[in-house]
Amino acid sequence: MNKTQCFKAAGAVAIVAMLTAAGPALGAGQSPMLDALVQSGEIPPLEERLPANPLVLDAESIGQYGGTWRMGMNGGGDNGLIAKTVAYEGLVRFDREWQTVIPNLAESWEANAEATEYTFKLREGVKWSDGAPFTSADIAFTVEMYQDPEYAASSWIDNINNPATVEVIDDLTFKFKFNRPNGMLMDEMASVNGIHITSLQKAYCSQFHPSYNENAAADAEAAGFSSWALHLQDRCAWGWETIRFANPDLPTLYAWVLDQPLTANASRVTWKRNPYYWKVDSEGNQLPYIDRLDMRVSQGGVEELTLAALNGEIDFQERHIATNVNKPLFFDGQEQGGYHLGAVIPSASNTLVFQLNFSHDDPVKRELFQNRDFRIGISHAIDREEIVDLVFTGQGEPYQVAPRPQSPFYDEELAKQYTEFNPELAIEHLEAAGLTEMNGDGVRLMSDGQPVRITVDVISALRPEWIDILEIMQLQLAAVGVEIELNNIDRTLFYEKRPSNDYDAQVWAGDGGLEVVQEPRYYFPFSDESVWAYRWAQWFNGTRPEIAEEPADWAQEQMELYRQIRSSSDPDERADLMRQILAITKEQFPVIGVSLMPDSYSIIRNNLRNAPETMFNAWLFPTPAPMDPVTWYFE
Amino acid sequence: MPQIPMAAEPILAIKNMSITFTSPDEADVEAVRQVDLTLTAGKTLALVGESGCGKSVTARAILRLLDKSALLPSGEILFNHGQGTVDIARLKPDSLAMRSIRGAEISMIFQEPMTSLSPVHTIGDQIDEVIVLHEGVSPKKARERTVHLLDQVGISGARERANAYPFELSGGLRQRAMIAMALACTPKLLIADEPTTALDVTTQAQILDLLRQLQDDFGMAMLFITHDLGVVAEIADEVAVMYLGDVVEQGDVYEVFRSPQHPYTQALMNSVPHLRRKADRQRLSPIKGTVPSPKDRPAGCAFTSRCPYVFEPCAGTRPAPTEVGAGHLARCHLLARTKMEALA
Amino acid sequence: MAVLLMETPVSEIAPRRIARESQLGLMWRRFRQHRLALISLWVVVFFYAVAILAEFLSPTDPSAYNARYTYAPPQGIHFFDRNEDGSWYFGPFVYGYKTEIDPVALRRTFVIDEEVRLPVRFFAESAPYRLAGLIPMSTRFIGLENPRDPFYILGADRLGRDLLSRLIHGTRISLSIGLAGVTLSLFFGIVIGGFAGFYGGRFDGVVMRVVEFIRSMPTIPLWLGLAAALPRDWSALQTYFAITIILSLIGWTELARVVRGRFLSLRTEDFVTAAQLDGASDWRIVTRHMVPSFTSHIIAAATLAIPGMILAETALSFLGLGLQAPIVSWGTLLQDAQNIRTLATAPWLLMPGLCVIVVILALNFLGDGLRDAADPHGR
Amino acid sequence: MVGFIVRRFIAMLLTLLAVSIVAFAIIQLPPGDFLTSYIAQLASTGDQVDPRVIENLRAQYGLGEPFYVQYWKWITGVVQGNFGHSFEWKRPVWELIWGRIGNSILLEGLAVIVMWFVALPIGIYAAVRKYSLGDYLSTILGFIGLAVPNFLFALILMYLAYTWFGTTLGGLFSPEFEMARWSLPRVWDFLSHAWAPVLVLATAGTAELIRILRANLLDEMKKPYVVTARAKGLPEWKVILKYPVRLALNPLISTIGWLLPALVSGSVIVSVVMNLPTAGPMLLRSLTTQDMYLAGAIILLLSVLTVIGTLISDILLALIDPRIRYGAR
Repeated sequence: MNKTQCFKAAGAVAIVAMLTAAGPALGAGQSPMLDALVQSGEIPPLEERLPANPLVLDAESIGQYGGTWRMGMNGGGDNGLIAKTVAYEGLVRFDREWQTVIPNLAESWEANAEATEYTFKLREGVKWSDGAPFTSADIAFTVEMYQDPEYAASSWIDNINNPATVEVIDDLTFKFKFNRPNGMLMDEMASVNGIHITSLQKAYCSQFHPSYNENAAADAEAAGFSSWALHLQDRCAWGWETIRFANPDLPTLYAWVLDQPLTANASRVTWKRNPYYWKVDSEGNQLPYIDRLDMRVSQGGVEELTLAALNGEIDFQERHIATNVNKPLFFDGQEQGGYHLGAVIPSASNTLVFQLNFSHDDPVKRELFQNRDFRIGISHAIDREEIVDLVFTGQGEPYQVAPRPQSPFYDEELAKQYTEFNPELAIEHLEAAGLTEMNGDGVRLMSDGQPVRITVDVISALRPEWIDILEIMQLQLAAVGVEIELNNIDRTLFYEKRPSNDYDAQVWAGDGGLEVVQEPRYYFPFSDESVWAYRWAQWFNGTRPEIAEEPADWAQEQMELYRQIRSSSDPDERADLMRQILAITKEQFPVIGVSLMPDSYSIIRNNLRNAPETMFNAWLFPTPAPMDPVTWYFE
Repeated sequence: MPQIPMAAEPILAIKNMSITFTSPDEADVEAVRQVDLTLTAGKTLALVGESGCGKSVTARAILRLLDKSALLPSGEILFNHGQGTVDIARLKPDSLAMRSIRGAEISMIFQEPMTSLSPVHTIGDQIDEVIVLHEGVSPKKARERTVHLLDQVGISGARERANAYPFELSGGLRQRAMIAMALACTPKLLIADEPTTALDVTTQAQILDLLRQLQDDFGMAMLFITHDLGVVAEIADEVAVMYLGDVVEQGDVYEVFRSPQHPYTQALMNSVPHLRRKADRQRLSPIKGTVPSPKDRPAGCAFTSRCPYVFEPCAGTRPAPTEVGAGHLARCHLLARTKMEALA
Repeated sequence: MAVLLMETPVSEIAPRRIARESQLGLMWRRFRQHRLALISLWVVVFFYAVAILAEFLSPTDPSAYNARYTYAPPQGIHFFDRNEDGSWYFGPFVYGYKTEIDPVALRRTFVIDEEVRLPVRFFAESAPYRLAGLIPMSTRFIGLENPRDPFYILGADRLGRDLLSRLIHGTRISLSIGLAGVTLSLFFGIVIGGFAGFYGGRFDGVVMRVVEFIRSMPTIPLWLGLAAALPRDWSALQTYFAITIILSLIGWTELARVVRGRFLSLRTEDFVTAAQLDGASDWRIVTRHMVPSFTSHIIAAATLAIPGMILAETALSFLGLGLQAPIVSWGTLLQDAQNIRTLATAPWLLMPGLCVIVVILALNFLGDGLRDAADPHGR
Repeated sequence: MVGFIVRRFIAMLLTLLAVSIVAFAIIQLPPGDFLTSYIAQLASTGDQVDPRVIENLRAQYGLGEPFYVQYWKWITGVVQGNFGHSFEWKRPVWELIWGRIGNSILLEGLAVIVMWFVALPIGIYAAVRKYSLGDYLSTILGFIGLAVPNFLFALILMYLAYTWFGTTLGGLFSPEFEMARWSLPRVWDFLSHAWAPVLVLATAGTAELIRILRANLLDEMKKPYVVTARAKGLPEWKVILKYPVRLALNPLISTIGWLLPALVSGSVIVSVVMNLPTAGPMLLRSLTTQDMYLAGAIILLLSVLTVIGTLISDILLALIDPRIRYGAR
């Protein structure tokens, strides 16, 4: 045990001591909803339910118990909302500024210098929602399940390149071991993906696995499942998977437990407080303040949800309804609906990333798309001011795919290079790329005499503004002799076209504006989402060796730098390495951005306290959960 | 104007009745012009004429069953229901007074027994309904009456047949059922609108027999509408011949058949074949030309366009009825001229 | 009683006109008496004319956007105005806009600026285009003197595109999809229904079972399934034709029923028997004798089938499974408009809905009129 | 009568068999399968799926077998009441859909009842008072009902309810009644929510019904038996109701058969807009995620519903029309 840990443990003891000393005057209260349950003996008194050193959350103000937080889900598959509100309870978490990793269920941890071994110490006395203690055995069981191929889960735990193994030291101490350095583990664990590891209780879930229960197969059949694996997946789904929230019997560590589960038929999903929740406010009152959650499930259209929000039937939400288009509507409806608008800063850097396929099957197009001058030419041909004005009502600014101004990696040159609208310059670059000839329709000809015609795949269902932007770009690019054709397709096909290499270009939003290190898909060929260099990314990840292609030298250099990031456990060193990667990105200019993703807004009921007036919006940093909704309350 | 002789107290007297059809798009059409008819208890008046001559319209006017587009601009339909006389022409078609006459005092049977009976109700139901409606008896009692009536009109196995649907019966039986329905409330007047036209010859004879016999039993007056002179000869006491809305000749059936006075009646008689040896047969003399539309009817005599004797006044002036025998009237200028010549 | 001696000869009573008129001619005469149907005919003709002349009639290019006029309200078209000196101005014109951006609420506010009068020119010059993709032209029906001035008679959409122009181009797609679908249905309906009705018997039985079966399928799930199955990488044109075929897959059954019914009743008619006795081939009997005798019914039935096709197209687009942007159809325009924001702040974008209603109404009335005219004695 | 029903029933079974094949073919048509869309879904949130996991899932779900094998497995299961597993929800399909199908039947049933209640008097009025102001008005209203797209009507209704009354229409129950047992207050709560979708659903159908009823009635009123009835001395309303209306209803009853498919189709769209937990939105989602057993079961059951509807209307028709019952025509 090192010094920090000792200090932390001592601090916790001190708090507990203070609480016991101060008695009821200092709070140490619980929701009136639980009083009766304690009296009837259904649950033990508060002291026995809370851990020895509960996690203390400082909020703006001490709240009062009660109330229901109403929000809305879009369709039955919207597990994301739950992940972002209820289920963000990993071993560690991010602070509110998304800067550092702080304790959550684990009260301390340490890593070896090679970043291959991580030792965690769990908070003592934390209980599952059924009252059973949360121990290292649950962690070991979860790792075992994830690595069982019959259990269809997928996470960093069973990452085929670097799977985790676990060594249990005692009830509260365990060690993750990796074959290769895993310097970014803590960031991963603090992200939304960190909740996988705390999602299965051994006592409950082991009954469905034949290693622990020889009747598992028979039980599964009796329950109507064709295999124990399906039964296990149904009862004990992983992480934040949709069906996880369909089983109210599954013990969890969340602040609220399922009341009406998320079934295919649910028209609302409701939650009530977990009597064993292990966080308290600064006065020692058990959190959360809000007794219940009510998530209405819309059946595929968000219009009803929009009306509900306008009508004051939503307490806090930004997901689904806070669109650009709806802003005037919500702005005008504030008085009638009794809510106001909070600021939301997106994590994405860009509204649209134009990705040309560097590994195109046609050698002429491959060469052209890899030509930096061609991309610069296109970039200069886009009148970004006009797009910002038109599609985003002036919100945002011309921007490339680069870290957002709020990010420590912000680099003005990277963000702003080639964003100037300058058709002459564009033509100059296009001609430098060898596009000097034109056909009768004013379209430039490639080296094989074919006109430059780029088919752009887009999913308008996901973000309707993409079509708008592309329609404008279509006209702007036509003016410099480049023809793009819009191909509005469905999501499945969009993904299927990547491995089959059946695309000229695809567009997506610019992830990685804030989560620069975790999500560098546009800075170098990092993952399957690096559509511009899909086959290079396969080379980097080794997932589909049959289609992998050796990347250009500069990309290989970036990959090497990223490997170093992964093997470093020093945050400063990692940041420095990342800056080197970004410098190469700036030089190579692989993808074309349009404009900075404009700020969004949240809808906050006027009587809701402690809710953030400003927050980030990201998936890895699953807001609003890191803003501690357990400390919010109704006045 | 000569008075129609009254043999006995008439049940129904139609006086000077005209029927006009209106249409929003076209000019009004006078389908029936100033008709006078009288019906007496126990007697049968046959109304004869080609299709479209207005005979059915006249019959329906008596029960006020015509469409809203049909107006009765003039004339009276005086009905003697025992406690005095009521002018049916002045009644509202859907008034209680009119409805209490329909089916109870005056009833009607129709040409097509198949379509004139509801296909989805049993015969019994449809007959019961009249009895219950007019006599207020219980449905059970009504059914007893129905069975009796069916029996009376010669339907064997009446009790079972009462539960039959029209399509399960032959044409003759259906018509018998119609008759039973019409007679259910022992009406004073029975209007038979071509009741035998759709039937085969044997059945036709049976139905006529039945009607004659029932008239004897019930003593009602009967208005019998037909285009078949043979049927007229068999059943009628009096006859009225209609042509294009006009009653051109009317009177005792023997009188009219023996010496038809109107050229149309004469032509009609000539168009009926008589049984002769083949060598003696003469060619039938059909009436030349076709019946014009009521729209194209001249202001004068309706028969003008086809009359072999047409002369100056025919087209412009309507001939007045001329009495040519006892109760035998005809509307023809020829008759008026001979009369005038005789006077002159 | 006076006898009037008439000098004039007996007026000849006009014999009934027995002029031989073709069935279509007869139908037309009867049809003209249906006032509502006649008006509807003109409405339908108008819309189809708009569809054909789309490029010429639309004031601007349907995809021409203008950042300054997103969600600009309709200008309307005015004819009279008082000049500053008090004299009157005559002639079509529109007013300009005064705009402001509200950065907090994220919107532009528009005020119609009655100071600025922009006269509307007929046969205005424009960038060259090809009418219906064929005839090169460079004038449009209406336009402003300065093409850069805002011209939004029916308002603008979220990108500042002219709704009227989009509506006009959408008319072409939506109406032609209805027509194409019906043509296809008609082809199947006549061939299949015709043979079933002509030969009767077992073939007829099988066909009628198939028709009943298809009609018992709920259409939307069927369409959804088929539309979801369309290859997603098909071009707009391919999708367009595929949707047409999908729509007519169900449409043909109704027409087949009508055709079969007519055939069955015609088969026993004397003129067909006569032709058969004359030794005419089946094909000749069908094409020369039978089909012409019920063309009118087919026209009526086909007219009544178009509205269903148009509504189906809008419904599929609404569910995101039919035509998709950037194709402009009434369905995709309505898909753009089907949100609360539009209802609340830009209701003019519901105009395509009005067009759908008007055309469906007109087609229904027209079809009813045609049916009555084709078969005056009921069905 | 029994023979008639048996004959119809056998025909229905054959139709159902055909429907099942078509339903299965439809859900097999789109390229790829549930797993490809599932992987796409995961990939977009930044997850990579281990290929071994995919292989396992494919085997667990029985994907990748030939069409006829999959169909045979499916249909034999369906006959035994096992509709297969939903990939997305990892639950037996039947468990997922019965509530939804129930809601669909409830809503559509209500819509049918409303349609008849509204269409009957209006249709009769329009026929009896032919060419009157009321006739024209009902005809025009009816046609408009026919012409307004369902989703537009639903959306406008919801918006007007919000702006005028400050209420949100949508859903079928208030939160407190969501999971409650059926009781009088729950029925009331249901009705207070259901009126709007029922109104939207019934509009188009009512228009159609009025048109058919009016036309049929006009035809029937020309028939001689109506004159017979009048000649009996019956009051006019009784004449109309007992005779021509009764006969005009016959063809109308046979329309239930095709009314249902139209209603089912309409309810899909209305449910999406008005947020109703019926089978429609679930079908839409299962089609897009290629959750094929779920989609197949819904298509099959909705088709069964319409086929049964046809059967019911055939039987009803035979009951009220003796000509059909006794095989005469």
